[in-house]
Amino acid sequence: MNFQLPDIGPVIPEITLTAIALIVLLADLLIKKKEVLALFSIAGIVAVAYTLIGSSGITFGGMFISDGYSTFFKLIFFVNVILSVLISIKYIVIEKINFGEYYALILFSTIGMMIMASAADLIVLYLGLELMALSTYVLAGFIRHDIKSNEAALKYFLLGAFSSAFLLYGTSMIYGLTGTTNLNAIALYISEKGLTGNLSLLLSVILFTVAFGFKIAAAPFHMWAPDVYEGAPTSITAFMSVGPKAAGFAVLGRVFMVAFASAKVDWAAILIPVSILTMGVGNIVALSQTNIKRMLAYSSIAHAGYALLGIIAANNEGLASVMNYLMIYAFMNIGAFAVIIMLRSEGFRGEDITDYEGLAKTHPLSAALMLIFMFSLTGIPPTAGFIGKLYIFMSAINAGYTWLVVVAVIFSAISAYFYLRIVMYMYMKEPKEVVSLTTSPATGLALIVTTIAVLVIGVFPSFLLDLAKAAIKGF
Amino acid sequence: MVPLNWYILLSAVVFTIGVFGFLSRRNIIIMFMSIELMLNAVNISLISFSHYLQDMRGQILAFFVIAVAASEAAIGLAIVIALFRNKATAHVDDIHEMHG
Amino acid sequence: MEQVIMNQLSYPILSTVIFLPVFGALLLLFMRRSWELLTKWLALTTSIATFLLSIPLFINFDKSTYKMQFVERFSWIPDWNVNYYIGIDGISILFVLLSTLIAILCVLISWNAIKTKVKEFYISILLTTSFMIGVFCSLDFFLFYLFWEAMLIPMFLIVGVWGGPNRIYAAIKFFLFTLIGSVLMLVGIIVLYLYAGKTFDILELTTKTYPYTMQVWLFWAFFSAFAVKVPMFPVHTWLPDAHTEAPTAGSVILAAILIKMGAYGFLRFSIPLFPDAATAMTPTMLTLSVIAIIYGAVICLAQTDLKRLIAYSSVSHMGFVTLGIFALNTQGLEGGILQMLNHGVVTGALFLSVGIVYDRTHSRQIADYGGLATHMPIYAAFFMVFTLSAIGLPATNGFIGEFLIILGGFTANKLAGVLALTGVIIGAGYMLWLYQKVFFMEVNKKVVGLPDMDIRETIALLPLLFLVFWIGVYPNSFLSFMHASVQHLIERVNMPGGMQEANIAKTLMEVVR
Amino acid sequence: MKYYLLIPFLPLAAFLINILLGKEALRDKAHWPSCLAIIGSFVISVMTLFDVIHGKIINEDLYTWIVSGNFKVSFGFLIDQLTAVMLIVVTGVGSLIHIYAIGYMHGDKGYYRFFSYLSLFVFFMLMLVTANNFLQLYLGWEGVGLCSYFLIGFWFEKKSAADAGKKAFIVNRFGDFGFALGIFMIFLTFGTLHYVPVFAGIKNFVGHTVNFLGYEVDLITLIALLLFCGAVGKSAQIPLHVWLPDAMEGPTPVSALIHAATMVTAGVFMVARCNSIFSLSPVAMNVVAIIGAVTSLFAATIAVVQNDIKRIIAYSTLSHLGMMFVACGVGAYAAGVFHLYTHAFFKALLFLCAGSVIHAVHSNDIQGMGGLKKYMPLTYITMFIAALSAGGVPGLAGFFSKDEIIWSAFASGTNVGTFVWIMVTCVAFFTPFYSFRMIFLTFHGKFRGTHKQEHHLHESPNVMTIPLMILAAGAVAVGWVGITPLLGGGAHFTEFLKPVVGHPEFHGTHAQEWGIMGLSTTIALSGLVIAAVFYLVKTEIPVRLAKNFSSIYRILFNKYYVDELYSFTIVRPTLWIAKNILVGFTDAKIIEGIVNGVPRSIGIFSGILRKVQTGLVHHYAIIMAAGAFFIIALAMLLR
Amino acid sequence: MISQLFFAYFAFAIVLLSVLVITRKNPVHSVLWMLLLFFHIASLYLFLNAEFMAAIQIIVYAGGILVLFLFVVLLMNIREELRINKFIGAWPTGFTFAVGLLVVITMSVRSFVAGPQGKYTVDLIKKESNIKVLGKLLYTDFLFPFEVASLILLVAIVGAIVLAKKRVKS
Repeated sequence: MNFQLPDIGPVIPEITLTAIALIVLLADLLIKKKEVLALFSIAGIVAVAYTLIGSSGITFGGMFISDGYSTFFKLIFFVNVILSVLISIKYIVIEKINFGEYYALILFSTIGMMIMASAADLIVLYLGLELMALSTYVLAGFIRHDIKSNEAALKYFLLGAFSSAFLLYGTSMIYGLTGTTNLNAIALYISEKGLTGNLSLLLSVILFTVAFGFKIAAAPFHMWAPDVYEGAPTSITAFMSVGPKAAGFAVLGRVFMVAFASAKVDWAAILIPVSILTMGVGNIVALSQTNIKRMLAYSSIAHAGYALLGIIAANNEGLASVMNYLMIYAFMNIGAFAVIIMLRSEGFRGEDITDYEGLAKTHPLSAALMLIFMFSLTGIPPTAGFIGKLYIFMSAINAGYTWLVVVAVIFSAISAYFYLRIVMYMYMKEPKEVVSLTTSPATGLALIVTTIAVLVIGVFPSFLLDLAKAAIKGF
Repeated sequence: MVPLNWYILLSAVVFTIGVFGFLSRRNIIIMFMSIELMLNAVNISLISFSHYLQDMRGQILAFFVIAVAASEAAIGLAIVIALFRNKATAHVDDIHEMHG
Repeated sequence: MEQVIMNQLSYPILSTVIFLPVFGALLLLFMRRSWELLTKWLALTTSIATFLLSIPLFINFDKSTYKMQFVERFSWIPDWNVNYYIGIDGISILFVLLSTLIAILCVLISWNAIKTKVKEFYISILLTTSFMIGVFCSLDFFLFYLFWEAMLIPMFLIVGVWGGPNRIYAAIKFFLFTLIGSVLMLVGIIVLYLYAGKTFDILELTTKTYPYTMQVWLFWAFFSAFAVKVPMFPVHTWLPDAHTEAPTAGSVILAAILIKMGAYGFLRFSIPLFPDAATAMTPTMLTLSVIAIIYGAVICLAQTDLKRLIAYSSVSHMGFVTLGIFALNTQGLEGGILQMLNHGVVTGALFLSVGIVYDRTHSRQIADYGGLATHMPIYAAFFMVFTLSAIGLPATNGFIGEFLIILGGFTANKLAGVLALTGVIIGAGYMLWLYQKVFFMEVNKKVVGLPDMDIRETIALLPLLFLVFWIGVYPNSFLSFMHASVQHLIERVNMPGGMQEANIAKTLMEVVR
Repeated sequence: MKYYLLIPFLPLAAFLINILLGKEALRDKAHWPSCLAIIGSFVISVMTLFDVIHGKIINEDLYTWIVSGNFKVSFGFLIDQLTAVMLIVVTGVGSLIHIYAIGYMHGDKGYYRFFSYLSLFVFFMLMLVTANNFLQLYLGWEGVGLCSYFLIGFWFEKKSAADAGKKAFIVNRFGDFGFALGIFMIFLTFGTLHYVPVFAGIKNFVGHTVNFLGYEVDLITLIALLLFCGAVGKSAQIPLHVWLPDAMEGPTPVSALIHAATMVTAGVFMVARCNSIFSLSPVAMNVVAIIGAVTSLFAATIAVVQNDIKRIIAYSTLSHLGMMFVACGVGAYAAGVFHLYTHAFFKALLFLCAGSVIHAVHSNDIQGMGGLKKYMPLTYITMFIAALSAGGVPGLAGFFSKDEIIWSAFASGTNVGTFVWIMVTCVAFFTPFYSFRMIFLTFHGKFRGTHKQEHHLHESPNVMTIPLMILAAGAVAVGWVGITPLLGGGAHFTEFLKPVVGHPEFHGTHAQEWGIMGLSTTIALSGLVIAAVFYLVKTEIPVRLAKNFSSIYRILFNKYYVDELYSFTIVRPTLWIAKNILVGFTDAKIIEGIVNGVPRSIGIFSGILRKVQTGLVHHYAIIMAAGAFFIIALAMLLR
Repeated sequence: MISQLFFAYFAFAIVLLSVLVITRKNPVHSVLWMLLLFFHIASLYLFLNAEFMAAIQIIVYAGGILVLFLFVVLLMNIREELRINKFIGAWPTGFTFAVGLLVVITMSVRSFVAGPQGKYTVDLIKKESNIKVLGKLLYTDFLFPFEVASLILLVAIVGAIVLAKKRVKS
């Protein structure tokens, strides 16, 4: 019997990262100072990022593809994981969850995301998704002694499992229809058998929408997000608000654009109401939030809504805009969380937005940074947020969805209110009690990176756009 | 020879029973079981497909599903236990610290 | 032949003027809270330097051509074909100068008024200045929108942080109002960009023709942004709040420059981009303008708050501006542009003046004043001059502007002219009423023994006084800047088709080259 | 050599000097710049007058003021016969009043302010008369209005003064409303605002009609009437006369200069200047004549019962201005200007005398005076002369001008002409009546004021009395330049102005002219006599009359309630609308309602929507399932 | 014919058992019913000649997962469980939508057309046993997912330990 090892070139990043994760897992037993693990993980990530170069190719019988698209998303995941780890280091000490598994799980989850981004086969996709999801469930519930954290984990887990059941059902449908799980093969079969418009195909598309919609927190599958974001450890909230969302978009983009390419019209039609609903719910409910993590949860829902426009555009430009958007979102959102995390100190949650009263007076610098992130999230130039939105809107309008964009901009104008509210609390109110910030070099570094990124991308977005364009080429 | 559609129908029914269980049972364990039901429904369809299409992927996927189901069960139950330590209830609707 | 005249000077003058304030703001960032005086002086020097640097524009400007001058152009975001593309023509130059001037006055007038977060305040002022100048210079839609929106941030802070009791409401109202307007414009811009083959180049866009329905849609999209800024009649209510609550400098910037951007937008974009739509919309626009004129004027009669009254008078005066602009004839347009300048000078001056007494009494209630002329004669004299200019007395700048505007309006539509004139009558009514209540009659105890203006305040007002008469007696030195550009604009409106081929050919030539 | 430029710019210089240095440096010497300036302008005016007499008409542009497209207007000067006359009046009478003011305003804390305003006024007035285009005319027009605003409200601590000033300005704005429209129409018609081309071109537009606000109207009539609106406002004719009596709040020299001699006559000047426009529109002419006549009689009747010495004179001014318009209305512009010219002297004199009286008594109420002639003989005599002149007693200045007006009214031969002739003839009775009522109540009988007042009654200082005497001489003599041929005069004045204003053709015989003259003279004298009887001999009659005809008396005393009428029909409604409709309703309710309502409702909606987030996993799951269900159902329906 | 009867029985049994599973008040009963259910499903797999799947269905599910469930079930207070209402208040809504889903799914699968025939015919699988084929595939074509699955299990272990171990005072 013939048995030759498949070309593992494209998978090297994943393998390396797995190795690192395992090392972290083991080293945890020996090393007392968990910061070391954090730094090691970061170094590892950087190394992995290095191995990404030239790792392009298809392997494992077309199940795993490493192309520009996946690479770009992997970059997003790396940015996400590095920044999250940076802001975690001090925080998890305060939360008394300073265990090595924390970092290991973050890395595993990242591996899951990477696999999702590279999945060219529904089986791999499913497994990657589960890998990511399971690790994230655990991370969400990592503060075992905190009921909120438990609750977050439970809700996330239950609904996550529920949604992945839908994903599986959809997968089985597709499998039944096409006799394969390979995305390209599916596409090929659908187009040559003219299955487009077949109701059961549509059904499976919708079931995928449900599953992916859950991951990217698109209404009406977003319900988990606010609770989980609020309950999970803040660092993990930051991590979740970017990573799984990006991964979700990665698979959404790949599956819909590749496998269901011929059904573009249908799934675009399905996604339009979803995106409107998402923007609406996200922005409107955010208005009446008093817990900032919760507010950012809704805001991230809203942002998923904007990003969906890029998918709806259903062309490479659209995808590029989505990728670009998610990268920017990673920076600005985690930046915001970095500030939030600084307010958390022994015996002070610092999650209520009234805790920000007069921050500009007590801590002008952090206030200024928060201001930048808030305006960036609103999408006011010259911040990165504007570039992201602009690109999305451009591609959507180019694809002929002007009216949809009008809806989007109206919502983003509404969104300005709750972002401004934070600024307003920081700058236009007098401090109630003196809030002490728990700063650390790592958090500082994270803040510097994010701020610079937000401003530089805001003014000189070219390199990012080039990157996205290049990444999407030959998709 | 049993037509394939019967299997599909069966899986659909079981799936929705699972859905119903998940949507309406308070007891957390039973919700887990409902999820397992849904997964089994999927497995049924997968395996029937793989039989009728004379292709192994279905079974392989089902195999992975079972693996994942196991892990999910483990994680889920671990979460439940962690929760139990803070709030001794088996009823999900008692758990709504966070809302709004 | 070239579309524009590149910058002939040895240095990139416009960029310098735009970014010098930013540079100053950056320096301010490194000031300690304790170094207040240094902070102030740094801010002042920066603004003065900016002004001085903008003088060469005035001198070296070639009035004989409508073309953009002092143009600088670099590729910026090649992926979107965005360029860093700035230049000024006869329409924008005056506002650049006005902005640089006003900046100085704002710094001066805030010298003692601002006591908290001093550093942040001057940073905001400087940033606002540079963004405003940027708006007037941008020849690239992306750049334009960048400045246009960015300016909201410092302005929002100025109103919200250093404003009056109801400042937060005012600030947020201002921000959201403007934002909603401008995001719709953003959509319009993108549509334009895509339709015109992915270019943000304003000049190039203004040489193309667009299908009529598209023109109308886009006209309204842009209208939503500009009308809010102007502000035109139904969307004016942010203005009284913002003006009233903002600190003096804030009100001055708002009144003098920020709300000019709306009118400027009409001139620079709405009309040349969508000439057919603009022509078709003229009746609507004239109606709105006239409503604004009369509504704003009459509503002033019922005000009890100094700043609020002046704010509403701005609504009325900007009504004149839009009236002139949409008269779409030379007198109207030039009058409109000049009136924008005048309103900047006069309303700016009025807010400065109000600020001067506000610093002394900390009251904006008209009822708290009276007989000021007895105690502050010099101040009274200054205020009188600005009042007269505001009511359009000949030999002051206000007259020239209003006269030309109404002449243009009258030419375009007699009724509009007549109604606008009634605005002038009422204008005299409320301004003199205000003046009487504040300066005449027996002295109110609250103002007994107030010191008259000091040197700093006098210096802050003098240039504006000077301008009032300069423009009033020899307006040509300003009108002459506009002639070419306005003529060009009118040609564009009247025969879009005609210019088309020529320009398309031109662009083709450039492509080939 | 543009020496004539000095005429307006000397006073301007004086103004600047005073306003800049007056407060600190000059203080009580603040009158020097102003007086020197105006006297200088007077001298130069005389020179220019001679130039003009020698046929040197000046019309040149100083510099281009405004250029905008085809609209082009310059700062320029036109000095022809009409202007020359006005220059003499303004600077001549002006100088005297300046000198008088030195005494009158002595010790006022706003001394320098007063003189700077005065100079500024003179400047604008001169700009007005020397303008060679409508816009510059408008400049002067508004400028003098402004100065009158300043000067009326000179004692601004007094609410009444401040109000009066504001009223004057705003009422004038109403007139200028029309005036400006007229200017626009002229520009639309001629494409220029310069006199010469306009007056030259106007005859090409006879019979042209234009659509104005939906009405087809005769172009020239429209222009003429619009311009006349301005005149009505400036010269305080019905219905815009209300500001002038209140304007008496200002210092008396101001009343003399602005509200008698010069500014208020600007309207007449403008109509005369635009005679070539008016003459081509019979309608407009009639309107002018009738409004003039009505105002004239209307004011005269009011004057009869007033007790404020200055108000009496103010109403008489109205009345005389009315007469001037009558003259213009019947085409006798020269007569109008002639009356303007004589009126300047005797009316200024009347005011100054009144001023001198007030200076002594510190009160305006003639009921509180009497028997002053033994305290202030000079004032008495001069005022008497002035009254005679105003009353049209033969031989004095007023007589000739008034007679010419009455005659030209009669001789115009039209119905309107006859109508206005009757009116004016009635006025001829009232004028001497109220003038002498005032004289007698003030100077004759015994003093009715308090002892404190009586204690320091005194003749005014020379600086005040000398101008009085000079003016008195004027009031007697200035008329002699215009004696009609009938009385062996050369009517030099009319002849002089002919090149500018032309001459109406009269339909009337010498006999008629004699008759008319006789009639008006007798009427005038009778008025004088009756006044004498009422207020010297049988002083109880007026009281009884007032009692018997109390209603009429009250109407007259309250000036026909015009002020009240305006206040109820215009002022209050506007304010009410402003307060209750615009602020209270449109802004607060409708617009703000939407502006705040939408966000608020979104907020409420948000509050509702967040209730959906119950925190129960089941509900979340149900919503997910529902979402899936609905999407599938939707997709199936769309199939 | 026979096979169809068999199928009919199993289908009926499976549906019935699933309903029982989710409707029992007592979790223990549910678990036991589920055990039975799994046996049925397993035997259904046998019909679809997936012996290996049938086997692991029994081993993993019945032997592993269910036991796990039982352990947890024993943590909770059954008596209280029996006392209180087993459904949430909104169960009718849930029911409606579950049924709705069933309806729309069945309606849409009516247009189902089976995919292409693969090469793993029954007798081919018969020739070398099902498990062998499966194994081959898992270690060749599906090596990657297989590895990923291993990671998942690892994460499960780690996670379970992290979450469930006694609290450490850090």
